[in-house]
Amino acid sequence: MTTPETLAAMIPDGASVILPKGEGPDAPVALAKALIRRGARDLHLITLPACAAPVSGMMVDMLIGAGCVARVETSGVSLGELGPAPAFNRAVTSGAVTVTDATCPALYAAVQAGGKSQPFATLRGIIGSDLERMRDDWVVIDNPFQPGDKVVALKAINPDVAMFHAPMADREGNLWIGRGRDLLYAAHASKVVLATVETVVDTCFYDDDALAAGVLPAFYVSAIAHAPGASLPMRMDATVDLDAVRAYAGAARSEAGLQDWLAREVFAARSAAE
Amino acid sequence: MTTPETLAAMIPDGASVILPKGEGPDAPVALAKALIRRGARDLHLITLPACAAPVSGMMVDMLIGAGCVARVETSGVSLGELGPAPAFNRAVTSGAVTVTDATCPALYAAVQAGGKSQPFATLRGIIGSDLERMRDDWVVIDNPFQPGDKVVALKAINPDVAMFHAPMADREGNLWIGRGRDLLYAAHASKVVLATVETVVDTCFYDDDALAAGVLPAFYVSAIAHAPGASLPMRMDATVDLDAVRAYAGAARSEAGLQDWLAREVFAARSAAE
Amino acid sequence: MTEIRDEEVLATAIADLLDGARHIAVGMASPLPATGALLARERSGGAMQVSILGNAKASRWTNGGPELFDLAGRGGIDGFFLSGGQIDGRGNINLVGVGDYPQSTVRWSGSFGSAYLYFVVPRVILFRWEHSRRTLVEAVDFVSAPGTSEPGVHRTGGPIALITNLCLFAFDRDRARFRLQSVHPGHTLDEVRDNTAFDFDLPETVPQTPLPDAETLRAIRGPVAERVATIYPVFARQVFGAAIPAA
Amino acid sequence: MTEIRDEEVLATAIADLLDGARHIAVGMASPLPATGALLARERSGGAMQVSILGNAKASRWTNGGPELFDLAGRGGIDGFFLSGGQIDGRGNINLVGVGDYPQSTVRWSGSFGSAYLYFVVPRVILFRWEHSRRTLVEAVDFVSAPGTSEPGVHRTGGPIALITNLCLFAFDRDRARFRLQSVHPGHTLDEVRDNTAFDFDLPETVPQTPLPDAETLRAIRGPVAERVATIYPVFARQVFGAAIPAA
Repeated sequence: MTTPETLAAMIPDGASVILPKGEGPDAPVALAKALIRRGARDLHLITLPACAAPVSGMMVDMLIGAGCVARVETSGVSLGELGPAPAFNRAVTSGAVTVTDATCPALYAAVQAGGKSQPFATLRGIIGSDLERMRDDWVVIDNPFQPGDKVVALKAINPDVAMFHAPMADREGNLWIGRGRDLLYAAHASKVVLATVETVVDTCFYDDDALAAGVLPAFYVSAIAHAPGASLPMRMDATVDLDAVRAYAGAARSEAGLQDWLAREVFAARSAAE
Repeated sequence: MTTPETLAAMIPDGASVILPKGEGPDAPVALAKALIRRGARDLHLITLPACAAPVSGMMVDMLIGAGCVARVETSGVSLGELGPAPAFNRAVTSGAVTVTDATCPALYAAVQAGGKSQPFATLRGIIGSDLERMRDDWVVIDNPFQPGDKVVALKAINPDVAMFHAPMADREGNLWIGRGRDLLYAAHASKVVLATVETVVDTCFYDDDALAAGVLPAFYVSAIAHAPGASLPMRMDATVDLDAVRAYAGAARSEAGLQDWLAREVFAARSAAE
Repeated sequence: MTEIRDEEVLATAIADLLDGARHIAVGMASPLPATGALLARERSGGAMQVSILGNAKASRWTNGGPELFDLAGRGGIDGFFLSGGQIDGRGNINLVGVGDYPQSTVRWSGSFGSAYLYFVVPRVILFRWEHSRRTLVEAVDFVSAPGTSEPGVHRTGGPIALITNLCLFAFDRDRARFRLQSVHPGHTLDEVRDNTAFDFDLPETVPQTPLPDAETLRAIRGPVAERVATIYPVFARQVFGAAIPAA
Repeated sequence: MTEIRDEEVLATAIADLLDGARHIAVGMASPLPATGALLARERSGGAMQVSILGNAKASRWTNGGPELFDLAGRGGIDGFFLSGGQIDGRGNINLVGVGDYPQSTVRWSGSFGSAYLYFVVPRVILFRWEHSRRTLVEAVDFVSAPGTSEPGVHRTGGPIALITNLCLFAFDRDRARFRLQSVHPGHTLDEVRDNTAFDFDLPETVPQTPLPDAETLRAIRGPVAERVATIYPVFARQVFGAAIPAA
């Protein structure tokens, strides 16, 4: 067990980092803040498949606003019901960040192919969209069993790092993720897997058949930080402190406001806690 | 909720039927016996990926011995530690049953492609084996992102029927399968999903986050029979009455012995129970 | 009976379009489509499955995010809703941005699952509340997902209708064109014409979008409102007001 | 110290071959390979992961049967064991049958995961107790999995050794040939020659397979035997006898 700061130090500049979609309390907000504090640069974010919930979108947006990000591969970034992600939209329209637009099932398929170490996945759909026209890592091929039947081959994705927040770790370092199996797909595909956890229990999940079904085994996990509240402003019951996200959204509407917010909520908050 | 007999009536002659590997108590033995009693013919069995545990192997073997099977696609059929599957081996060497030899990850990949409704899956390995040479539903293609890099394309598998035994159903017809996720892959790929269950509970699995992680949702399941002991001679704690399997293996060494066994253990046993 | 609200008319139109479906999925933050889908479910006597994405309690997935797409690919999702920052007369939708991609002048959040679900879900309902020449354009700036496909492209799904705050269009897949089906109460054909930048077909007479009958209203304001309130409490209080107990 | 059993010699040889591995998988019904792997784990101070397939309690998979293969494909499984009804001098294995496929005169159970794991697991140990001209053949009748591959075929794994009741062979991938590495105590080079139908390389002098040292024996008969007994009770009682409490 370690701290978010130590996890952040394990993510080099330029790394590709896959992030969960944040429908449940899996967005690693505290770790993102530690990355900002350590001054990470040129990250290539991959959202699995989108960060378009208020908290996951805010996490991506603050990383972009802090200048940590060179590229985002995504099916969608927004603050969900609270509207657009201000720094993301600014950075994309200015060209400061390159966006590689995807569609959800293509990201899932490419990450699942990565987890299987197959060179590519195939997918129906997509053909005739501008998404397909813009990418050279998606190509249309023939179904070898039915010539003339077109299918899209998607190059596999193997991120350098998967990072997320999980509800529990046990004494052996297994993570309980429940129905949140996107975390498992991200972990299977990634070279390094870093997790913050809400709780650490002194048992072994495999001793309980019900818990065992929702486990990501320890041998996939590179390092764990026990960091309660690391997905805030999303709470562990999946409710969100929307006022905190609204405060971020308001501040982030201007570049100056965003920098103030980072100084206050990321840099000063940490100093105060120390 | 219905009975194994009713489930067996839902499986037409000639159907392709996918079976679980039986490492846990998931082999639908009672349903296989009901199929034998209804005189099923020309079934195309697909093992996911093998039936090579004592009970799952015995189940496949008795279906073959009873003349229900035309074809078996498999990575392995045996009685596990109790040795070869007698009727399977006889039927294959005589040509009475056609065997389509596979390898475990290829069956998984093809069934997972079926569950995703993609036309084919790709897999490394296999190239240069006689398995690959013997099959026209596996073809070697080029990785479109690296010409000269060969990969095997495997035609997707969508069985007509998935059948298995599960520990529990809830009042909404959701099945709890725990870590037995092969059942989920089989169900996702199949047109009809038939399950016997050990227990029926009057709750909803989704009300408990731990249980929810191990559920196959009701909307994949066509029909359920409440049939305690339907995976015997494997018990729900995954122990096996090996004497029962040994008795089968001994009888099945000869065609006559096998027919006696079927008369006694499949046909008469049912009449006695009625 | 109190005055019938626009939302109730639209939910009824949506439910009509979903009649007979087995499984409907509704995207995140789509309270009005969800209301329509839950009304259709109520009418089915609960037989219809409605999966609200992004809400663990209102969905039954146990195989992660891919499961929706896998099931849809197999024909297991009968209905879905899509929207667009721009929608054009050929049914193409744009969820990415305005201007020259990738450096759009206006950027939206992204294409989400549209480039797949539009191909494989038989009844996709396009839902765009704001009916204007800015949203209903002649040709989208970026095709997140095309309305129709060339022969040889696997396509078992696509748009069946477009619902706005003014009217309901039906989509003709063979001709890749919208046809005005009805205008909502309180609005006119001229309004629709003035605010639509694409060309569309017209019936000889343009009917009004039907009002929900008494039974439908009872369902909407009763069990449907109650269910909607557990998922979209703010929306529910806005639309159904005092009928909904505070959370 | 009591007499050293053949199984203990072989388990030690196996553990030596697995030294430094992170994750070993052992197939179903393989008690002796499992003993060797668990000895290697004991020597690693528990750092090595050993997954016994077909035994839910001795494995940690949570993504079903594909997970082993997925992990192996990524280089995450360092060692595995394969056998064969026939094994030939080029390292090809046959798990399918004798004679003209598909109508074999003798049929075995099938190829299981061999046609994949042989390609991607760096240290595959071939284990075949019966050392005879029937099992170690010149050329297999059916290639379940080839010992080596042509250039252009993705191959990060393959055989490193073949262990029988008589001896230990090392496999030379570049030359696709076995080389005799040692003969087990109580057996001779002539015995090996007489019972092997394929040609193999010989060192100038053929050493005896080393006996386990005292520390290794203590590990085997202590914690390893205890763990083996929970998975293979019959085998454990046979080999370790009274040391193992009845289940």
